[in-house]
Amino acid sequence: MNEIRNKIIELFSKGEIDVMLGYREDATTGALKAAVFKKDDTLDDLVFDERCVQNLVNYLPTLTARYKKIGIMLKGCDGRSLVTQLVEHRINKNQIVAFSIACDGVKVGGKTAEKCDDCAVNISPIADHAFGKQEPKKVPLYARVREIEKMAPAERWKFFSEYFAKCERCYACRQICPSCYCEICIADQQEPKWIEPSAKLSANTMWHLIRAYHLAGRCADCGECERVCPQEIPMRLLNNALEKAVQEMFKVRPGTVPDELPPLVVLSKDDPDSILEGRNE
Amino acid sequence: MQIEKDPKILAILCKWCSYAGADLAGTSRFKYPANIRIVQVPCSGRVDPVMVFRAFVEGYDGVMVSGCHPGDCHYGTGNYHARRRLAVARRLLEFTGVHPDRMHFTWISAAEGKKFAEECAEFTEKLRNLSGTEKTLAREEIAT
Amino acid sequence: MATIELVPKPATINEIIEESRDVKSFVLKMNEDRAMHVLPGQFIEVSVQGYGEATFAVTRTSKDKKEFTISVKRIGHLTKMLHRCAEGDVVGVRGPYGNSFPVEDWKAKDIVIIGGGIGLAPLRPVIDHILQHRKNFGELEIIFGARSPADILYKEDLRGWEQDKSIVLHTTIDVPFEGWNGRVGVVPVVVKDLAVKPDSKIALVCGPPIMIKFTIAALKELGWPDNRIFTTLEMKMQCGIGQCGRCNIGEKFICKDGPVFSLDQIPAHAI
Amino acid sequence: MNKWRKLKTGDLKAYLSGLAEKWELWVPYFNDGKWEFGPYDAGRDIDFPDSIINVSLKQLFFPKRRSIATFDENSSWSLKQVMPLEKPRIIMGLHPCDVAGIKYMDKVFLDSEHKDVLYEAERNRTILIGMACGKMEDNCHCTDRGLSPDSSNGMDVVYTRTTGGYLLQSMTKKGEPLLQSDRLKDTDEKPVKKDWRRGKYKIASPEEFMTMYDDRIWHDLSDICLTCGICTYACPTCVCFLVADEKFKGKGERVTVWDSCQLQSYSRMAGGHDTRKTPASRVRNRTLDKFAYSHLRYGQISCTGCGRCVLVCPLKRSFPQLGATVTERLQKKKEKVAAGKEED
Repeated sequence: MNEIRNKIIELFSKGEIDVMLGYREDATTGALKAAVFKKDDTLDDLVFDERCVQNLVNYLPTLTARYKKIGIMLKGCDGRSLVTQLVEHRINKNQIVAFSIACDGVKVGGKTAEKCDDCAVNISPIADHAFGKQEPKKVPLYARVREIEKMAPAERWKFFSEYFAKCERCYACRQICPSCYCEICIADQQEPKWIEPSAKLSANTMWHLIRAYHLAGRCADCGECERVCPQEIPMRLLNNALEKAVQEMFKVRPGTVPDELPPLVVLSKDDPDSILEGRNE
Repeated sequence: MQIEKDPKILAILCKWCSYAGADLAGTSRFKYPANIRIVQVPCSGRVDPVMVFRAFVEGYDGVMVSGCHPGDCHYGTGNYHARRRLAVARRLLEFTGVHPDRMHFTWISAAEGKKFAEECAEFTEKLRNLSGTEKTLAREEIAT
Repeated sequence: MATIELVPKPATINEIIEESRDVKSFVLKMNEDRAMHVLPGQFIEVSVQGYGEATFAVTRTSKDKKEFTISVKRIGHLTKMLHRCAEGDVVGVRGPYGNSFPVEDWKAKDIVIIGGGIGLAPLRPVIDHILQHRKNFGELEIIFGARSPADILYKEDLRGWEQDKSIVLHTTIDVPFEGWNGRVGVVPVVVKDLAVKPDSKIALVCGPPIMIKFTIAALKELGWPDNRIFTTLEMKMQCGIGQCGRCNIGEKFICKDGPVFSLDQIPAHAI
Repeated sequence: MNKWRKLKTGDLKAYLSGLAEKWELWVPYFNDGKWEFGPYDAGRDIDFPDSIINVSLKQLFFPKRRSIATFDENSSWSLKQVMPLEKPRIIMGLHPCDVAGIKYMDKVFLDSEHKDVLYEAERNRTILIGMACGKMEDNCHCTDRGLSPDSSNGMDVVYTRTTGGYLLQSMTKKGEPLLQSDRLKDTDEKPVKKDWRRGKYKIASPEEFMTMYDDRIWHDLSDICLTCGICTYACPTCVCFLVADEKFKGKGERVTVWDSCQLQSYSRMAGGHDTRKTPASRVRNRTLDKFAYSHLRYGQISCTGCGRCVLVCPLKRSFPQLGATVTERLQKKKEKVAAGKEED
């Protein structure tokens, strides 16, 4: 940790960063919260351990408006998330100083987060300053998605519809996601009203389908949407299913290759027509 | 002709090719089931998967989207975008529980009236022996 | 059986008046044939079945209080549906809600009414009230601003007010248009040019939020005290009965404690 | 004051089944790590949470989606209002902070010129059996909001755990018939009075909070808040709602739906004008509503100190802590003014 602190102090003194986006342990509540460290703040309560779950990339657009140079601490999945934001020109790289810190899994509610079980990218693809080395885990990707794919369609619908029915439409999944940044979200549009405002099964189904679809090929699998959901709806399942589909069809894993355009933005003349028939196994 | 039992199909057809194909099927007296509701869009690239999701949530038994063959889209690249979008939308719908046979994405040119009629009949057949096995994305009845 | 206040009652559109290219006035009458006692400044909630509900100030009521008029500018989802309605269609109405302009305490006072575009709609009932009890009030000065000649509302009323000797009328448009030889300039500027002196007058201001903000600033520059500047705020309202919490300015609800406020009743930061 | 009556743990099931015959009984259940309320089912084992649970009881009185009228889509006007429910029911296992939340909702929906008839029907048909808390969770601070974990105001019957069973006491006429069951024995055993932790989240008076409107602190406080709606949906006194029409296959319904002042679409108007565009203005609006506006409107601040908003906040941004931080800043500003220095 001190190695990181010294680097931050060094960059502050050289004026290479105006603020540092990291995690701080709240003195009174003991909870670990995202925090913006300014030049003369003490860095003793700056923390990086398995409690640092939140993806900080979502704060960058507002901070880049207020400050010129921002340092940010990045786990592997956060780094992927930063790549997606850069390639979509939401922030520009020369305002960002990326601290890539090797991460060996974070804890949610006391146990290791699911996303860390099948994490194959434990350091950020973009790093101005790297700490700790990459330990590539040979991990079977999308294990839970394959389980669900084995079920019959009616079973899958029963599985998902029970969760969709519980959704309260508090939109925490939208607010926490760095890639969900539309000025007027489709859920707030009146004309045409694709999604009705009330929290019932049909409107919730529309919301979750559209949220997952709009992130297809853009989601960096930081898992925040599933973590923040008060009803514990398995949104990562939907995101991973689409990430697996995009991987199989267009050989792209979002956020792993800097400057690689999201697949649904580009077009290619030689996509096989067979992709229109779906998985049909 | 008893519509209620037949599966309800929404067909979103691109104006330049598939809609013209459907017209041709009509004018040359090819028979195809009447329970198909056709929506005309300027190009298959205009088809936003939100429409497909909403169709299933509203209770359609099947959704068919058809545009010009890749390469001769009136606007050049509309169907290339559509191919990617509909492929991803299909994987999402299948994953959440819509039976694969309920979606039919195809290319039909303005000259292929016969092909349009055949594909609609075949699609209806597939849906008919499907109905009852499971519900589409159920939209609960509103309690009166 | 107790009635649910949020459920509107049916009312028929008796007449539709094209006021301008995007504003129509609808003359409504309740189907269950009861009088609607609406005070100047009060509003009602009008719904189109299947599309929702919105807030509209009542801009005129008939002598027998059975018919009441609202002016609707086509700007959103619900107003577009209203503009598609024809005469004889049925819409939902509930209300009237909110307080009203305290016309009773303005006896013998001089009144200045400043309206911007559709903002003249909630002020017109005050003008009607003054004209019906003309001798109870002093001078009446009306400043009405519109974006362009095509956006001028209530053309016959304006003609009537022009001929009325006891009214000083100023009509202005924001930017010059050929074929318009009247006054040109946005309302706040016009108020400054006319240098409307406060002495013991009452000012009423209503219009788009930006117009209210700068007109009030102009009046303050001319020395108007807060307690003699009145405005009616029509922020986003939903229930109209002070329960849905949406239209709050600080601790006040616009639908229950307003929509008419004198400036000293509203926290300064709100405007 | 009525006497306390004792119910042995062994007789709990029989007593509840007795109640369930005449009333629709709602009790708390613990499944997969969370407490939820559900209709009584003799098959499942019954236990009561000693302290705060995630779900506030707002849903049972003011559902997140409540139909107020139905209509036929093809007619031009056929809105017919919905009949309020009348079936008598009991809700058992509420805690003092939940009941305080319901009392605040009474002020919003019942102490108004246009009473909310549906809400009133739900309140009239419900008998509240409240449970005194056994312990205070670390976010609990009802003692700082003029309440206490063993207060019983607003409850029809209060009960608390004791050795070998439960002590029950009826507080209102509505609650009396519930204690007639022969499973209960009179006892002069009294629940032991505990002194509860105080002073964790002290807040200033509503009038002082109002002076903080233009303070710069709101930007710093809101910089890590992502303004989702979780804290408002979990809060027992947040009852903002929107009204919407929904149609399906010719049948339409006008519904009231929960809404949250934290979401961007809450105060966005047709034509694009938005009175609370920035997250700071939304965080300020909710904080002042809880600690100041509610007092000026209804004479009672609308925070019952349950701490549920801290439980559900994904960023662990503690709302009561935010109230305390604003109060500290108020103190500092007062000292500065008192010491004659100019405010920063």
